[in-house]
Amino acid sequence: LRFKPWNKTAPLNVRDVVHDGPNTLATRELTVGYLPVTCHLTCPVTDFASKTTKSNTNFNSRVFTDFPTVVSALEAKQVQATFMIVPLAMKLREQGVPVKICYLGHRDGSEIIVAKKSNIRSMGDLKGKTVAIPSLFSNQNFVFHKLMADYGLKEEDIRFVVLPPPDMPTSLASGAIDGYFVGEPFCAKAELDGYGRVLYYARDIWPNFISCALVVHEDLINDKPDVVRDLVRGIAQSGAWAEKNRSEAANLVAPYFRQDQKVLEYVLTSEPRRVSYVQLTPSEQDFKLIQDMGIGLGLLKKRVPLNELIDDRFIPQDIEPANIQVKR
Amino acid sequence: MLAKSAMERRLRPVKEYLFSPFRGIRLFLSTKSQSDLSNSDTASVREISKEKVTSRHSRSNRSRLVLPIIVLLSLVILWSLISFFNLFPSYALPTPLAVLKSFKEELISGRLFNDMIASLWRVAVGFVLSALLGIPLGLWLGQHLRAREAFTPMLNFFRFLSPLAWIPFAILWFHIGDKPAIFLIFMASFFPLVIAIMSAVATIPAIYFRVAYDFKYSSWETITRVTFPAVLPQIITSLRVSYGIAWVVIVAAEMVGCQDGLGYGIWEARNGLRLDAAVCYMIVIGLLGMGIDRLFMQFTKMPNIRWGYER
Amino acid sequence: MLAKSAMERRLRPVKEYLFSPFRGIRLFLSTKSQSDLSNSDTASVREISKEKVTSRHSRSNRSRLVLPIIVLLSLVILWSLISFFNLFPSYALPTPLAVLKSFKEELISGRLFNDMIASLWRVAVGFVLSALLGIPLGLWLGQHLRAREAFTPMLNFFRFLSPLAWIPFAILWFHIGDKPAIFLIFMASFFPLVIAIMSAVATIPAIYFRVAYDFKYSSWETITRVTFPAVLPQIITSLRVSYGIAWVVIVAAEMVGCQDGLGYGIWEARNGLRLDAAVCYMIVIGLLGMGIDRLFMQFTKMPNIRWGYER
Amino acid sequence: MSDENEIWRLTLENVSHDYSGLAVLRNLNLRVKAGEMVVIVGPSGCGKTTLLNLLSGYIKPSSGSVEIDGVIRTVYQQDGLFPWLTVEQNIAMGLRNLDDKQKREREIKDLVELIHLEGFEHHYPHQLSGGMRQRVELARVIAGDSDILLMDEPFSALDYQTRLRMRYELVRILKKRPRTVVFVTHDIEEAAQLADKVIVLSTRPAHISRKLNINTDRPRNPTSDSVIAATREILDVLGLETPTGKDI
Amino acid sequence: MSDENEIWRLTLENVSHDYSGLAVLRNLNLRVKAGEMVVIVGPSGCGKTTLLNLLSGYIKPSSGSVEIDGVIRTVYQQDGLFPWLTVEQNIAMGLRNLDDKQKREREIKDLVELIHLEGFEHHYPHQLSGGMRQRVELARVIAGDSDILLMDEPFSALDYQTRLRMRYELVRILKKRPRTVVFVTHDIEEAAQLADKVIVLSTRPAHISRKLNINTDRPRNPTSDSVIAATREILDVLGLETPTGKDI
Ligand SMILES: Nc1ncnc2c1ncn2[C@@H]1O[C@H](COP(=O)(O)OP(=O)(O)OP(=O)(O)O)[C@@H](O)[C@H]1O
Ligand SMILES: Nc1ncnc2c1ncn2[C@@H]1O[C@H](COP(=O)(O)OP(=O)(O)OP(=O)(O)O)[C@@H](O)[C@H]1O
Ligand SMILES: [Mg+2]
Ligand SMILES: [Mg+2]
Repeated sequence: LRFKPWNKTAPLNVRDVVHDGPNTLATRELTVGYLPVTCHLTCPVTDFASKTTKSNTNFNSRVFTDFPTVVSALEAKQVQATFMIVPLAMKLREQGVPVKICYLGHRDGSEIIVAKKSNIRSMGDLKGKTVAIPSLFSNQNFVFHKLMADYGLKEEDIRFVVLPPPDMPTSLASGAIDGYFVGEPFCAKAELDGYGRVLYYARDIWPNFISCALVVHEDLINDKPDVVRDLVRGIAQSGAWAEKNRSEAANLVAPYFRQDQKVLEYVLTSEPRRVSYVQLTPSEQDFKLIQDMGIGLGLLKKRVPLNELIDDRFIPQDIEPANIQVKR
Repeated sequence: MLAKSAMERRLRPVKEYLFSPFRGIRLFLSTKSQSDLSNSDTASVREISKEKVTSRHSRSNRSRLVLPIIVLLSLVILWSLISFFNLFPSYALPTPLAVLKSFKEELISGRLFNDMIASLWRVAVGFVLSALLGIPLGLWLGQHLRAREAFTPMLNFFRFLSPLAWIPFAILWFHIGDKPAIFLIFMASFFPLVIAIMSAVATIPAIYFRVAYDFKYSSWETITRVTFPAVLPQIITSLRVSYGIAWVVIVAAEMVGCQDGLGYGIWEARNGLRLDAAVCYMIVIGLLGMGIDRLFMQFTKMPNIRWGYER
Repeated sequence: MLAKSAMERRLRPVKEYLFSPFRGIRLFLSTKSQSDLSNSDTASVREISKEKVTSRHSRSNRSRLVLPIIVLLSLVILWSLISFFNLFPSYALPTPLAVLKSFKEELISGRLFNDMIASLWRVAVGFVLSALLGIPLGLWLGQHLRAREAFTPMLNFFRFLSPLAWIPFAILWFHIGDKPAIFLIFMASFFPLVIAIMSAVATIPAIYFRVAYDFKYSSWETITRVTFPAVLPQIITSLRVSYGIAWVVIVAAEMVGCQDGLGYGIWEARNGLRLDAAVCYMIVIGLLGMGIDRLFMQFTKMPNIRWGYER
Repeated sequence: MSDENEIWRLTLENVSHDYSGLAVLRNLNLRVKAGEMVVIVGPSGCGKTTLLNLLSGYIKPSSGSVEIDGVIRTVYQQDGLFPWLTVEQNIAMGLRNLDDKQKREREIKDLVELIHLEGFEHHYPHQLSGGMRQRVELARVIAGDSDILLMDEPFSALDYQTRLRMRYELVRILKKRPRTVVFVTHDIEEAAQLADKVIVLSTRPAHISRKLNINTDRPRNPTSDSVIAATREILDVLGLETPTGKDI
Repeated sequence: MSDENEIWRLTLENVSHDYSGLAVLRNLNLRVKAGEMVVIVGPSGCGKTTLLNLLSGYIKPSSGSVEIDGVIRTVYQQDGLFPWLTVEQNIAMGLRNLDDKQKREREIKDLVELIHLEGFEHHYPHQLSGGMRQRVELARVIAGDSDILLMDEPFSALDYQTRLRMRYELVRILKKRPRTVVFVTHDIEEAAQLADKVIVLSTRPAHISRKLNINTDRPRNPTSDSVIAATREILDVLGLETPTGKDI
């Protein structure tokens, strides 16, 4: 459809420049959706890996701006695999969109951030404050409510606002909100700019916190199980690589995310508790907890059988780090 | 959340025009009606007023209403048929029934009403602000050639900036909630308004100023008693256009941490994967937009404005 | 003082859009210039053309350019001062230098160019589509009173729907990438265009149709040789307005899974927490918008269109 | 002209016209000879334009019969030139039936010369003065195969001196290219200067209150005796000799 | 009037005017007596409007002196009524200096009666016919303390019969409320019907080619001998007796 005169002359997208070119061995292709957040870091890494290492499938990562758009794209089967917040995937399933969670994207990777100068030291201090969450259907929202219950806070003790993650640091800086709970790198940004401070790491409140998972349309699973297998393996291996080569990973995804490499590097290297890309096998136990909370909040209406939602058949037995070389 | 009395006060005018739908749309963007073959310059007044009366009543109001309703009904029927025969899956196009159901739901919960008030309030404030600043600025620029030349590029530049692009600044400068939404609505409607009023002033027949000079109007009198009434019909038209922009922008404006409003309703519906609710909100937005547009048209009937649409 | 402004006002229309960069703005929404004090009906042609020539050259081009540049420069200086004295923290307002740097960066990587082409392409396709469908529809509706009455409410309803609200449908119906973006641009620009052209047609002096009848024009000839050229000046104006909308909408339109484009650039900059890049993209969007607007103004110089802006 | 004596270009017999209840014309009888110049005057709103519309066949009379023999073209009071066409293209509208391109071009050249507008062929109407525009309109309706010209206050938008000149112009052009003309005007002097026959209409519902033949040669000086005499008579019929403002 | 004989309302001495190089008026000398009606005719573009602007003090002459004695009001060719004001409010513009509200209202009532527009006080200009609008303009400039009326082709946009009536109207109103009038027109018949003194201007750069006194009483019939004679003379001075279309 598009007239692209510049393809021949101008240098290509930075995203393409770091590639060594398409993997000539690959016979299949798949587009995977993601948002430019570190929870989805393995997606562009897999994209990169599939093109620079030997694999049977070429993975193209497609960046989106928000989850509702991702959902629409998934419903329209424009992407058949994508990273997505887990409760939203449950909601989708509940509404009869045949999606399955085949793998996780990461563990942890979220923090509750409060203003640096504020004297909020614990959950209890948040009483009467305004806190931003990325979406009602985010695990952050669920976990936050669990935490409130733990601290004996009532629903009306905290004022919640839904904000697009990129707007959270600015809102905190301007004093519009007192804190927020969201995935990286939107937490690190506030820290680096000097007005935010970590109140809790996600793993402090919820060990092995999950926010996003790899969601795959059932049609793809039925039609091309091999591709899905390749995808899950690719992500697992990318995760293993990123876990070990954190600085390189930051370097690699910066052009994909079009983000400041410094911020990403800070996220990945400053504090190992921030995020991890191993142990990504989804467990029914974790999901049941999430589901319980969703139903408790009234956001999920019915219990989707978890064995229908989770499909862990594609997870490889042993995961080796992907063989990725990043040129400096 | 909003004072009830204020709410009621705001609602009354809306009710008035809800029942006399969509006439006068023909005036949109066109201030002068066509000249016709007969030269009525010399016709006596009795004739003129009689002609006007007849033309006003020459076609029954009812037929004016029937046609649009038929069109709307056939749209709804088409929609029903499409969803009945499942041409699109229901997640791609909610059925009219589902939309109706969610409409009922929102109505009963009182949320829809609350959202309407919230949006109307934001649009009203943003729009009134841009009118309060834009009209005097437009009048001033229209009368000063140099200033006009100096500022039009700037005004034009800002006209092309999407409110979405302003969002980060809106948050930084105005935090979250009503204020940034109002700011975004202001940014979207202010520049087109100033440009339109400025152009309108530049087309005022010079003779009016000449007459004002003859009758020794002071420069303040000239502005308030000549320039302003002379462009009033075009100001109304410009206000309608810029109000239209303000209303369209409500969805973008309510992205920034609003907890209610019709635009927020659409975001929430999308986030909650409720396309039926989204459609319900779209319909409400469209109808309300149309309705308020009709309110503006009431102004064009005021005798000291109407001349601009008659000659 | 009045004498001078009256004279200037009289001289404006012709001069205004020949040389200066942004002047056609006065034409925005107004197609007829004012009548003036002197009755030039009977002036001989030599006089008329002489007057036109002199008025064209009466103010130097340079002064026309200098003022806007001064305004723009002072804006930039103000901005620099604000960031120099740290009135806002740098995360709240990127410095001009940072913006310049990111501009250079985007330029060198070729991404900015790529984004410009992508956005221009989408806007062009969406806009051309809405022109191709909107102009005939507007002409048709303008000439048929009943149809106009029947469809205006519907057109007006859709006019008020934000492209953001259409996004889910755009994706469901047109998938992701260029097509839904084009659809959104189309939806935003189509309805105002149809309404504007429709109103323009309704104001064509009846005499032209009478003459066409006298000279036995067929109905097809009447549409192509009378209706169309008669509203062409207003079509150009309407196209400018609706192009303006299309261009503003680019940011919303490129939310739908586009991988390039200026609007996408803004989203990416926001997601990437790069306010400097966002500002850089905003500036490019504003400037390109202005530039293309000027292109449209070139049409108004075509001799068989210009009459609509002269009399 | 005398040998065409018996050709009746336009014939109105017992014509009446109503606009949905508004009686406008009552029992008009009128015959226009080929080559004749008939001028119609009457109070405003009496139905002069309606009469022309009946003559051109644009509307049908409520009762009575209208017979037309020839191709009819009309000059209107308002500017009827298409502003998006040049002088040449506007004139060419009258030559639409001429297929021969060369012939058409020669004809256009002739007409432009006739109206003294050489050099303005490619100008647009808005670049011309009012008198020039009216001359182009004349050329347009005279072009080609037209037989009958209907003119509805063609000069009333011009100023007096231009109007005076345009009357002479019309006479001159019609000398070169004779046509049957029915001319409506408010200007009694104009009627007296131009007409072979003046038809004075009464107020609405209008009948013919007077038919007046003027037999002097054209062009006529506005202060010549025959013009003054005719003017006086028409003013008298219309009751305008010492009018009061009451019914303006 | 005779006892005001020696009051000169307007005095032009050796006045010349140029517009940035374009010589328009050359060495005009003119004195207008109180109560006199001076009509200025001349070819179009010769500088008649410029002359009025000089008389009203709106522009300063390039050389020479202009003296004005009294309050000046102008009626323009185009509709100068404010369309956003009613008839009454438009007329009240001329009474801005009258502080006494009751007096003002009585005066307005008088003026409305004078122009025969009772019942239309609250109509807006666009609801009136052309002739009615011009009468309102007359009332507006005559109202209050005005001494001198300048009229720049005030009736040229009207049709002939209305024009004819408006001339009588003007005469009648001026009988009731005498004013000094300088009246510009293209219409020679009009000049001859109205003027105490006709000033004929030449083509640009304009000087006065003829001053012509007409001493008959007003109102004058357009076909009366004095009017015809004056018309003939002016036509002669302007070279319009047998004009050709060449220079329209
Ligand atoms: N199409 C129409 N429908 C109804 N009434 C009409 C129509 N055209 C004209 N009339 C009325 O018929 C009467 C005669 O109109 P017409 O235009 O023929 O008069 P006229 O003599 O040409 O007037 P004028 O001197 O103003 O040109 C007027 O009262 C007018 O209002
Ligand atoms: N403000 C102005 N600046 C420059 N030239 C002007 C100005 N006003 C008038 N002129 C020129 O001066 C000449 C005389 O103009 P003026 O309007 O006085 O003539 P006029 O006799 O009133 O013409 P008309 O018969 O068309 O009303 C014309 O050539 C005109 O173009
Ligand atoms: Mg008529
Ligand atoms: Mg003049």
